[in-house]
Amino acid sequence: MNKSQKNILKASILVSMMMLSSVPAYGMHIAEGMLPANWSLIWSAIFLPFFVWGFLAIKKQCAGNNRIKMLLAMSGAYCFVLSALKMPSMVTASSSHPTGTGLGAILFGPAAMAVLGFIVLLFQAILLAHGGLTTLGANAFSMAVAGPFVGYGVYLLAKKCKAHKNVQVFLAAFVADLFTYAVTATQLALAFNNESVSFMQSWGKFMGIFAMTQIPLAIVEGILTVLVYNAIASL
Amino acid sequence: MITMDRLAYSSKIKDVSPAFKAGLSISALVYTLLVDNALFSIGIFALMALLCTLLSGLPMRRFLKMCAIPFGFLLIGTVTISVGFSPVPVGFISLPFWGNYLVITQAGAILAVNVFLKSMASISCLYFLYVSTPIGCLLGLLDRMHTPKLLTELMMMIYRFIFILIGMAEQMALAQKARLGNITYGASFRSISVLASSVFVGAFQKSTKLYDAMESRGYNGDFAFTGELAGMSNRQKTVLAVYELVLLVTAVLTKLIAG
Amino acid sequence: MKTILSIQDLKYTYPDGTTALKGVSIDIELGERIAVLGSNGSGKSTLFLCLNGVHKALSGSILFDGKRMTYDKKGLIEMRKNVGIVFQDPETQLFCVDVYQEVAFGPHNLGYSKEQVHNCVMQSLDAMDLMQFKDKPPHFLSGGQKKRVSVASVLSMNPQVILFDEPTSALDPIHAQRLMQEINKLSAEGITILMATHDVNTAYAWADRVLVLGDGKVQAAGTPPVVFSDLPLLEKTGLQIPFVLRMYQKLCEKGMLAKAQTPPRTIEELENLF
Amino acid sequence: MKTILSIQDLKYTYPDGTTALKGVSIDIELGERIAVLGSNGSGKSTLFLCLNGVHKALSGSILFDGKRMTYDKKGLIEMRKNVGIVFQDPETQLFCVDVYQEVAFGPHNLGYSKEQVHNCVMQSLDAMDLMQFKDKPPHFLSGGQKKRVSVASVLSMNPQVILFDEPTSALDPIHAQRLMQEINKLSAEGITILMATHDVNTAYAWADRVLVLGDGKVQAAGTPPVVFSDLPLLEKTGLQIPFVLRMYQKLCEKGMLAKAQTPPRTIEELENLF
Repeated sequence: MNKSQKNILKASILVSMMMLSSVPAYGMHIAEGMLPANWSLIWSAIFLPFFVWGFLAIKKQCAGNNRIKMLLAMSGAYCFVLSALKMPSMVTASSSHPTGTGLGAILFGPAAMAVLGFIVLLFQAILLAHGGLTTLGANAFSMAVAGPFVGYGVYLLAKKCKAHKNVQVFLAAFVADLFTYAVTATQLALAFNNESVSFMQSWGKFMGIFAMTQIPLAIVEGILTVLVYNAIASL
Repeated sequence: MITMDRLAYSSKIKDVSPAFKAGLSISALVYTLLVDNALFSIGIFALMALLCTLLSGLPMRRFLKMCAIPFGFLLIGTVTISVGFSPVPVGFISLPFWGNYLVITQAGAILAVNVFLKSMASISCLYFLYVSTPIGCLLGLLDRMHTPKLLTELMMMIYRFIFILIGMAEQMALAQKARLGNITYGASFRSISVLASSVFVGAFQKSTKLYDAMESRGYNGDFAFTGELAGMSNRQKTVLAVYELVLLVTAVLTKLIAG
Repeated sequence: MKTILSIQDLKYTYPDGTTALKGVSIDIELGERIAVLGSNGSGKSTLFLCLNGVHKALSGSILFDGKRMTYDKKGLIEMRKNVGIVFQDPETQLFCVDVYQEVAFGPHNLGYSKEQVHNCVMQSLDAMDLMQFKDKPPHFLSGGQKKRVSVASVLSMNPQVILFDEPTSALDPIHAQRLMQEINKLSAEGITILMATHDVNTAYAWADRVLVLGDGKVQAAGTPPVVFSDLPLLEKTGLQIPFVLRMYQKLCEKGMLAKAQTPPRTIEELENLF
Repeated sequence: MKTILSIQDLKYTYPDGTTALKGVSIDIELGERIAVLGSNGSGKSTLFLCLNGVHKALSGSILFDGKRMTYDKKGLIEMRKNVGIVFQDPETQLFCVDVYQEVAFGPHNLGYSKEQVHNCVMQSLDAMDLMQFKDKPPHFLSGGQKKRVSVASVLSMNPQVILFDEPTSALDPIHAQRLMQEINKLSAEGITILMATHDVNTAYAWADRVLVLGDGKVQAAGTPPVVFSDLPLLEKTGLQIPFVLRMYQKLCEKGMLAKAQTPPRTIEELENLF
């Protein structure tokens, strides 16, 4: 470990102290059946163009090169494993899942992530009962489109500003995480507001829950992503 | 990692037409969403519990255990939904909050319970599909439904690769544990970061070997679904038709009665 | 005897610059059992990948059944149909969703019809006693079962030559023995078999001919008693004398045993001489 | 003799319900060399993981140097410091960016100071002759080198007991022999060694005592000549008689050799009897 990594490690330990160990991590996937039918359809429709775009991009990449197809599949599997890794937590065995969307976007590009993220979400639903089919469109939009795109954008921006590599990567992962959660909160708030609870109030509720549980996690994931990225880059 | 796909292989109906099973599961899921009624949700949940246990042969205990997986985070989500804001204390519970009150009213509670039941019912629909249909058949069904080939190809490969990488990650996690890799929080953190990067490198090293293995058996870019899928018998078609009809009638009746 | 594979001055260099084969020549007869010996890095795996067309030889040629191998689409299909490889680690050989599809992958690539594919798969599953695992994904199988699936997946293409890369290395004795029986059954059916191994005792007992590779070249090729009696060769290539041969030679030397026509190959043959 | 590890009625069941250990009891003396035999699934790997505290035994107890093992933080540090495991597949045992950090991983987690860590690392690298690879990523080393790195990474924690899971399984004879020499060197320095292996010949020649596991239980434990002369046991557990012992017994039986005080353990010892 070099000095900067060491500092990051120290910081991460500090940050983890902030983690509210008593609050069980709120899954960032919207559970099956939670969204009303119309919102399920709307989010699927919003996700679709991104999916098609990613699909065409991948198809072009794979044309005439079978090895790339397999590497993409391996990347998808890696995203799944990354999202299933148990994050260390301060107390007991409670754990939560990093999203890995930021790292995925940096490594494989946001277009590929739209398709790979979709497949990963499908397998998470089938193999782990995380998320679901009717909420696949909504989850895919937040995790496979919004997070990676914004994360990747921040990464490019930070690159342009000549920020330190670690800062670039940290910001990409941190923002990708937060933005994913923010989109999820928005999706829930849009579905659950009425006369007595306005959209803004509802949004405030879901963001409040996320802020409590996910901001520390996003920081941890940001640091983790920097460590992983550096380890990969040094190989 | 214990994944749910293991259950399908001990199902009594694993060789039954996947289209039939998907029909039972998906249509119930769609009606659950459309009807959006607590009693209807409970009915679907009960129906799926029966299908899982009696038809597919899943032990009841196992089914309930599976239902507990999403229970926790569904609860937090639905409790959040139930919370409202009010300038005055109303409802069952009210907590002062920045000059206003966070309240749980009857309407809020009913909405939350509805969402919770609908969600559990939907999850049970998918569980029936998962515990009765091996992944190979599910992917075959997607292929049969004219899913773009590149997508099914990627899915088939990703499914297998997931387990190759999980196997590697689990072995590595054991080796780390054996050298005290999880003894402190800092150590765990370091361990998981080197593990994630190591799995990345391993994934790409393994991919070369796998590609050689594919090529040695004549891979030419065509990674098609080659399995056998059972078709629907006439009896199954009839059963499915009756099932759909019953669902439809029940759904319409529920809607009419509930207004 | 008919030559099934004729390898002439085969050279191969990896993209990273490592020269793995520096001119390998050998003729392989139809139905032969050949043990390929050599330390890690001696070129065994590279040779196997060349023989099946996965690696394109830099120079030299491979003749299958008298026909020179070509690297166009038709030639590659021919080669991969006729020469199958069972890799060392089944974990990185198996990539399909379930056993059936794994075994169907090869025949499907050969462009067979659905029925033909089905027949090929059923035959190989039956031969490898895997029928009950047909629908299972590879990750639910034990090491020995996975190994058998990888053999079945090659067998379903009906190859005339099968290359085994250390087939028993990760298996316990019971499963190793069982696999060797399956391999012998294939051999008895007329399939030519090349087996890379580190185990001189197995090589000595099993092979018709031993091919010793070292430093990308053929160091020796001949019947096991001849190759394993060549002490300077063994010294140079780091191979040990097979136990049975060593015992036999020692006993003869001490006059405790009369020299037999051919040296015994197994411990049972040796004991029968007593 | 001092008992370093005392295992009493150890039971372990995996989360998926498989019972891997059904009551294992054995005492291990300081400095012993124990070969652990048994087919795949007999519980060898599980036993090793229990002895190092990675798996928490369901019931029964493990005493290290007379002290009962506890699963609190201090107890775990004790256990994992004192008992090291060298896993079968170095590929999944090595995960760090370079060899130095790999070897430093254990000592670092023990909370040693920077200098202490450095000393531990340097000593182990030296012992395993790896100094020149210090800064290389483990992924790019050869199989034999990786194996040595995995031994060094355990050695750097200064364990009193090292458990080897099939150390030579993927190595060619030259590297296997070299590794066995390293293991013997550690043994000579007083480290207690348990080695899981499928190779009855190695077990017979090398071990002070052989532990046969089967079906999660101890099927036999004793000196190699005793265990390997127990034909019903060998039959039951699928083990073969070691070559040297079989030959010796046969020769004695035929009257070609006078019975020695103790049966020969290596081929050289056998030949010396002629």
